Amino acid sequence: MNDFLHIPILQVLPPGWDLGWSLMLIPLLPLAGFLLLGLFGRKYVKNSSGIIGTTLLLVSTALSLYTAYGYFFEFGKVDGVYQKIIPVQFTWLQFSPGVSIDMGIILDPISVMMLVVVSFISLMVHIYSLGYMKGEERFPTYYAFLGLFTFSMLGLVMSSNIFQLYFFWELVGVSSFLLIGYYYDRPSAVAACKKAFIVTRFADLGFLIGILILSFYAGTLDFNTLIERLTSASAPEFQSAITSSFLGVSALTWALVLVFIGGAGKSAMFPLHIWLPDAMEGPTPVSALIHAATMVVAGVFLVARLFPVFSMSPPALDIVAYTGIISALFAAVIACTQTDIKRVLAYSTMSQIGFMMFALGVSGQGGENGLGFTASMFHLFTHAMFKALLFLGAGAVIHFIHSNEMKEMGGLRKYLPVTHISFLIACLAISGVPPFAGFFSKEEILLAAYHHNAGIYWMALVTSGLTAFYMFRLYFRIFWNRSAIVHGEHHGEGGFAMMVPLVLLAVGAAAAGFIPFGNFVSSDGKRPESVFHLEFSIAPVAIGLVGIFAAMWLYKKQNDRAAAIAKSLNGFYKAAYHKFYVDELYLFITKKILFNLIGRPAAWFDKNVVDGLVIGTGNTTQVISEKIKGFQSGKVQQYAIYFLAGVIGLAVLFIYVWK
Amino acid sequence: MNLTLLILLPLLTAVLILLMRNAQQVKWTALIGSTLQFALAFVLLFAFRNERAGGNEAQMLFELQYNWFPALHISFHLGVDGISVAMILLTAFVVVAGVLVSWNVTKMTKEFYFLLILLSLGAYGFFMSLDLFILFFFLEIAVIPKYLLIGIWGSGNKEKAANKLALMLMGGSSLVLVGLLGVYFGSPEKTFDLMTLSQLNIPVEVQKICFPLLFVGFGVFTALFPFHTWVPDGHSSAPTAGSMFLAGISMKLGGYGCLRVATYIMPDGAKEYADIIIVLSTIAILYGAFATMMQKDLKYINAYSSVSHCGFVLLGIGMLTKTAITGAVMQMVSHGLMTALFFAVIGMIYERTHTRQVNEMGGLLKVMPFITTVLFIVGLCSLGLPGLSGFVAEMTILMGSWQHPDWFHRIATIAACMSIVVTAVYILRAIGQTAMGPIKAEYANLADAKWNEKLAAVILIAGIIAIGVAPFWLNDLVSPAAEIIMNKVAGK
Amino acid sequence: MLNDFLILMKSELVISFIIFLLLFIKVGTEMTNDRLLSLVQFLLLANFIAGFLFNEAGSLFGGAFTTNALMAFQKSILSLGVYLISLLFADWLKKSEHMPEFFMLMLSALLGMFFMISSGSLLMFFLALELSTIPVAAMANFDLEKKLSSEASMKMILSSAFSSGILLFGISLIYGATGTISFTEMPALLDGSPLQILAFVFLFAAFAFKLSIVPFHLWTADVYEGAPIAVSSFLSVISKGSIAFILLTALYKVFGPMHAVWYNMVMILSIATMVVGNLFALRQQNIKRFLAYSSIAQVGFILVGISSNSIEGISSVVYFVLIYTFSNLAAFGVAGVISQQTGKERIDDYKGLYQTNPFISWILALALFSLAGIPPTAGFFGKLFLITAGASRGSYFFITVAALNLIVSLFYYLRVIRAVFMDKNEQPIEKINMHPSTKLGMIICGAGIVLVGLLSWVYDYIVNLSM
Amino acid sequence: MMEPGLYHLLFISAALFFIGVFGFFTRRNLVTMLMSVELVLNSVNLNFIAFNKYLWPNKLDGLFFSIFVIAIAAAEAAVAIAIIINLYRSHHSIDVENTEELKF
Repeated sequence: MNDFLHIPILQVLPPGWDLGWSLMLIPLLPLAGFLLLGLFGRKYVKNSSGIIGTTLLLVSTALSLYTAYGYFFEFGKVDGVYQKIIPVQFTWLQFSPGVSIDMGIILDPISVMMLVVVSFISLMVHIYSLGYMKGEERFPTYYAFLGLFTFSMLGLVMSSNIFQLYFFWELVGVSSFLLIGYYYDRPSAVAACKKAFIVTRFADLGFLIGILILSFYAGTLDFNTLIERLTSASAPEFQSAITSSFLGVSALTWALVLVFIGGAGKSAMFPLHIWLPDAMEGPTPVSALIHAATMVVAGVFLVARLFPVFSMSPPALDIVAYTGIISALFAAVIACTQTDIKRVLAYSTMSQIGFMMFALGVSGQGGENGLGFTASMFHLFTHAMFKALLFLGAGAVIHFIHSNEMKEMGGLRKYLPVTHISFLIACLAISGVPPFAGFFSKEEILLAAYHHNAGIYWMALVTSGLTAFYMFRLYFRIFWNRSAIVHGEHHGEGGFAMMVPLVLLAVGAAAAGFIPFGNFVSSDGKRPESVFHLEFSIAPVAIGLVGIFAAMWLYKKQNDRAAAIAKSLNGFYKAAYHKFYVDELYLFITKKILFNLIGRPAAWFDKNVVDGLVIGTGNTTQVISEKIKGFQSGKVQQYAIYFLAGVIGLAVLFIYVWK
Repeated sequence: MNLTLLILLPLLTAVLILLMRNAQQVKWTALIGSTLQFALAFVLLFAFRNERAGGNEAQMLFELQYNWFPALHISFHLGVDGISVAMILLTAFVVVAGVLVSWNVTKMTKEFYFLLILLSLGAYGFFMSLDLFILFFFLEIAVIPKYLLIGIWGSGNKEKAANKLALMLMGGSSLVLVGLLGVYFGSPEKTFDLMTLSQLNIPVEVQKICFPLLFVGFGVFTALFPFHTWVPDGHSSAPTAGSMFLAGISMKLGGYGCLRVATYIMPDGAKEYADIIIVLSTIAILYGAFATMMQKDLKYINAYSSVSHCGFVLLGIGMLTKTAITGAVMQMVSHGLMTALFFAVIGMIYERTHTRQVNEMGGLLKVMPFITTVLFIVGLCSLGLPGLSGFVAEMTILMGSWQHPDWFHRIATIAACMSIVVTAVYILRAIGQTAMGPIKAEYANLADAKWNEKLAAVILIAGIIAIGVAPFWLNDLVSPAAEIIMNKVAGK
Repeated sequence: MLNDFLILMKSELVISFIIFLLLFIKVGTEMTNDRLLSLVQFLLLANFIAGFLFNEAGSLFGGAFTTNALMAFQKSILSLGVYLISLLFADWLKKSEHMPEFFMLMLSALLGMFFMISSGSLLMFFLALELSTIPVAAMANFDLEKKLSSEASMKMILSSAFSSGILLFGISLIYGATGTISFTEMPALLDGSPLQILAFVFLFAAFAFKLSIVPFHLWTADVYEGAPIAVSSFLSVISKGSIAFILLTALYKVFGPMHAVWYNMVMILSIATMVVGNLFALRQQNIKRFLAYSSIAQVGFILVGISSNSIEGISSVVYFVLIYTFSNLAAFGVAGVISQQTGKERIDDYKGLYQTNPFISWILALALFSLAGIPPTAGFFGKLFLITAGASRGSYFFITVAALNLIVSLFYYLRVIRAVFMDKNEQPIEKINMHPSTKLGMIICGAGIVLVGLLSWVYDYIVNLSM
Repeated sequence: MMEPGLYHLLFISAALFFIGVFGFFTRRNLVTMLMSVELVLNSVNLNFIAFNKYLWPNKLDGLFFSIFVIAIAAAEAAVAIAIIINLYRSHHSIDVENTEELKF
């Protein structure tokens, strides 16, 4: 009999680092916040609910930082290699011998890194929201949902079992659904949250089937065992997974591609990205947390988590790489045309995640080849900082202007100094201008691409140029361009609560690049020898600066150059402005095909054919009984005739026929 | 513990209800009675766990048996294994909730509660009986109360629906009857006793005739495609508690029968027809889901989605692996709780808005936060959100189905997976149009749930979450029993 | 000799005693209907109880009259039925000024049935049959001034005269073929030669006529509808029951050697009867006619049980007749009370009955559920055991048809239930005040319907008797 | 001259039987129909006697049976006539065609 209350704490940690319960507290505290505020928030602690949520998260952030310190500097490394440690694990649901969902916590470089990122960004957003969401009617609900999200995200990154990851994967999806739909009385928000959920759900279908295939061949759901079995060429599981194939593609590749589809859905990779821009309907801090820093990189994390297995299947890796680069370029182009500042940021997010993806795609396993992996994780880390910063900054602007539209804005630098500076830092960081964080991570990515695949490298280069361009287009349109029109009284930059995160994140965005990331996170846990070539980074920086100056030339002052250029490449511009009509395509498929060609006929068939048969039987019986009533004519003589007929009939039947 | 208590208690309650003077007394009697059932079910659960923990490995626990009609080898034989215990728990949950939500039934209150309790009596007896005759007896006891519940307290085109339901279910049970008699006379030893029959091996040609009879017969109860058409009409015109019992309990009678009677005593027949079952159930899953997408009436939505979800039950049974069968039972419990809750919520909304058309509602979240929150929870459960029961059950079934390496089963499984997406589509559509969006003026000042409704919802949600968060207790309960059935099928 | 005579024929003697008593009362005294009715009810009750005392097996008149425990039990079922009729239709009986005659006729018919049940030779059987038929024909005409009543009785007497002609022709052929009319000698002499089959068909047709098996059933509905409800109920329960019993003896004991022939015959006729009965019942509006067809369908089920040439066959048929007595009499009783008080006999008139008369509504519901074979009523067990017995011959087709007919029958029984419980009605039947004995009768029926099934010893008792 | 054998008698009785049946089917007058039934019964009597005389001369069952049949026939006729008279009271006719209200 399994017992819920007894959770085995595996004693793999050195004395003094017996982290079992404290590790479990990291996700459980936000969950507690969710339950507390969700059940009682509305009635009892309406106004203090923000404080409660934030404090709880503060504790778990502290715990995760403590854990990170412990892992990276004290016990994580055993003779030069970072170990995969599973301090906590218990069987949650046993399917069949060996195959079971185990709820556990895994400590390895990426999970610990994600632990820090998630809890830190989430904390920032919590604090920020204290100011930003003040006076909202559903304030407690908001913090409850934030807690739920943080819980599921932390659980996701610490998962030790692929099904456990799927478990939290879905929870993350639903909490994102709830937060996008936070302003539930706006039809646009409702549409957006449904869209986000259904699209990711559709992608998760791939993930699920992928899991089924992996579990079938590996005979386990536990990450370590699974990776072990599917990476050692000698293992029988690996052999069967490689040899058995469908449509000429090996089962392993199928599984990985399907899993990747799931990841692509969450990470808004082309062509499953359509939900991300709409997701901006949610409150801006939420966009910062979920749709910029943490949840959307879950796909990257998933690939990284299974990376050793991916590295056994080059085709799968190529798909990852090309999906990544295409999304990056595609999104960057669209971003240049959007006028809703949050949508611009959304597309830039998509583009940056594209960078991370193809970085993984071009990476190899271990040593020098592992550069892409490290780079991708590094970029994930830095991107979390500056993209969160950008969104929070945008939030401050929106808070000030009460609009998302660029044309409402301009010349805000004197009204919002802090926001202005931090926003500028973030822009520089994302454009890869040294010495800001983005520079270092992007360099590594480009380097990895350069070594692996020239085509991808050049596309990436163009993309980074575009990145610089649209970011500074955004920057100048908001803070320069024209003198601000500020109608009526305005409440400065929002309170202290909103400033603190901006500053902290600005520091992060500026300085995070100097972390020797490779020492900590690498594909095989070993420390790779440093791979930093200054001469290589000239081209990227140059193209970045070109982008920046182009933006300045077009947007620093009010002028019609931009409009003129837009007109000159009219068709392409319109297409880009309409996001290349992908949404319309999806709409066509769902509405026309799914509903009209499948749903409606099914309903009709059920109503008329299947049910019709049932009704028909009843009616036929009635009709027959009506038809045969003449049999009972009321004439006693006819009765007698039937009588005799019966007698004779029986006699004949049994004497002559039925011997 | 003595299993007859679970039959005597409802009986006593029913009699007391008939003796009561006024509606108030009736309600409280019913509530107390059903609460006692609830308690009793938990007593049973813990007694069962203790026995097992104490190393009692007997297949059936708490057996009791006395000859009822010795001339026909009919004995009143009760006993429970993990599956039965799970189903009994489910029944207890649904009964209490059903009694609570129908608190403000004013028309013929006494008769209403009498019939409800009678229904629960039938369900308990069915899940405990180890003799095919009394199994059939209890199965049919549960039919007529439904007819009356729908016909008297129902809404819409109730007479037609009630008739259709009663006749189709009776049709099902008459097939069951023929199948039972076939088994009785076909088996080497004339007996209705389930345990004995499971020991004897029934000749294959008999199984080939009787298995389909029994399976289809029970299948009608659990909405086996294409015998599911009573489901939408019946559910939509039944009173709230009626729908809850119908979908929550009586559809499970069928699934239980398919598993315990058809599959268990006739494994060869099961193997013979497994592929057909899989095809039908896969059709039901997808087809039900797509049909749901088109519905506008909340009750129809839930009814068709029940067709789809019960398809999972039959799929799990048809897959004939231990995991899948465990999943099927879990799905029965999960779907029972979930759909009962769903109907309860629909009832609450209907009482306030007086419409069930989703496109006539909107923004109810503003005025009735509790009810809509429950609606969210049940919706998410129905689309298989982790942490709620639906996820556990469906994943178990899928994992079990995937254990077959051949393409036929693979395709069926993938098709079943797809339904999860479609489910998301229609559930979100329903929730979005009902709870979210701008609120209509006429709904602007509706009241939220009352104590009884809250209590009912909380009870059912507790069940759902208990399974969703800690599925292993249910798994430990069910999978040994499922293993026994599978061993029989595997011929061990 | 005299002792045997007194013991073995005691029930017949009791009945004849009551008949003569009534005769004397009629001619001699001026007793009011009320007291007379209660007296008769008492006597019938006494007769019913006496049916269980000092039963011995034996035979008289050189085997022409035989009796044993089973036959005694069958007789007591019939006397129970008569007793219930005397209770249920008290109001109607009180009103009619010819009540003693009515009882005399009914009892002489009953006497005929007793003799028929224990008849040991075709001669005795024939006499008893006529004795049980002719008075009923007279009873059918008891509403002297009603046109329908006399039409009904005319149809009955003529058809039964015709059928007895057929019967006699069959008997004569049997006699010709075997040279005996005694049940004990006959089986040895039967070899299934065409002549015997022909004779058997003629004989069987007469049974079928009385039992209203399709296609010999056509008189049934008309007579039930035309005759007073008390008579219809007597016809549908008592006389059907008695014929079912004697048919058991005839088929199993006398024509046992020809089982191969009559099994198929019974199977065909049973299917035809169930189907036709159900199909006709679907349409009916008049409750009496409705019950007539439903009872035809029930006979179809009885045939299912009879078709199995076995102990289960006997016991299940006897058991079913017992249950059927309770159920059908309850239904007829309710119909009788209502038509007696309001003159309403259409099913549509029953709409909203539950609002005004919950008690008789529940009784009616119980009766109909029992007829439809819904648990926990006894009818469920009765039907199930019949079908079980029939299934022992292993004809899936036969059993499936029977089972499917259960659904159709459920459909039209539910029509009445729906009318009573669900349908709205502006002026439902007003509150009905019943004669206490009627109420008593209904309670007895209800109790019987519920208990006879659940108390399994009843069935065991019957099984032991039929061994 | 030959004396008539069993088969002659059986032929006659069969003829009587069918004449009776035919009459019962075709005549419209109730009393006539009753008479046709009597014909049937008489054919039966003839059968009994014939069988008794030719096949089982040492058993008297046939003879007695025919006597009883005659008696019963009388009783039956009596009741039937009474019913017909009563019918005449209400219908003012004894034509079978007028008594077809009960049907379907």
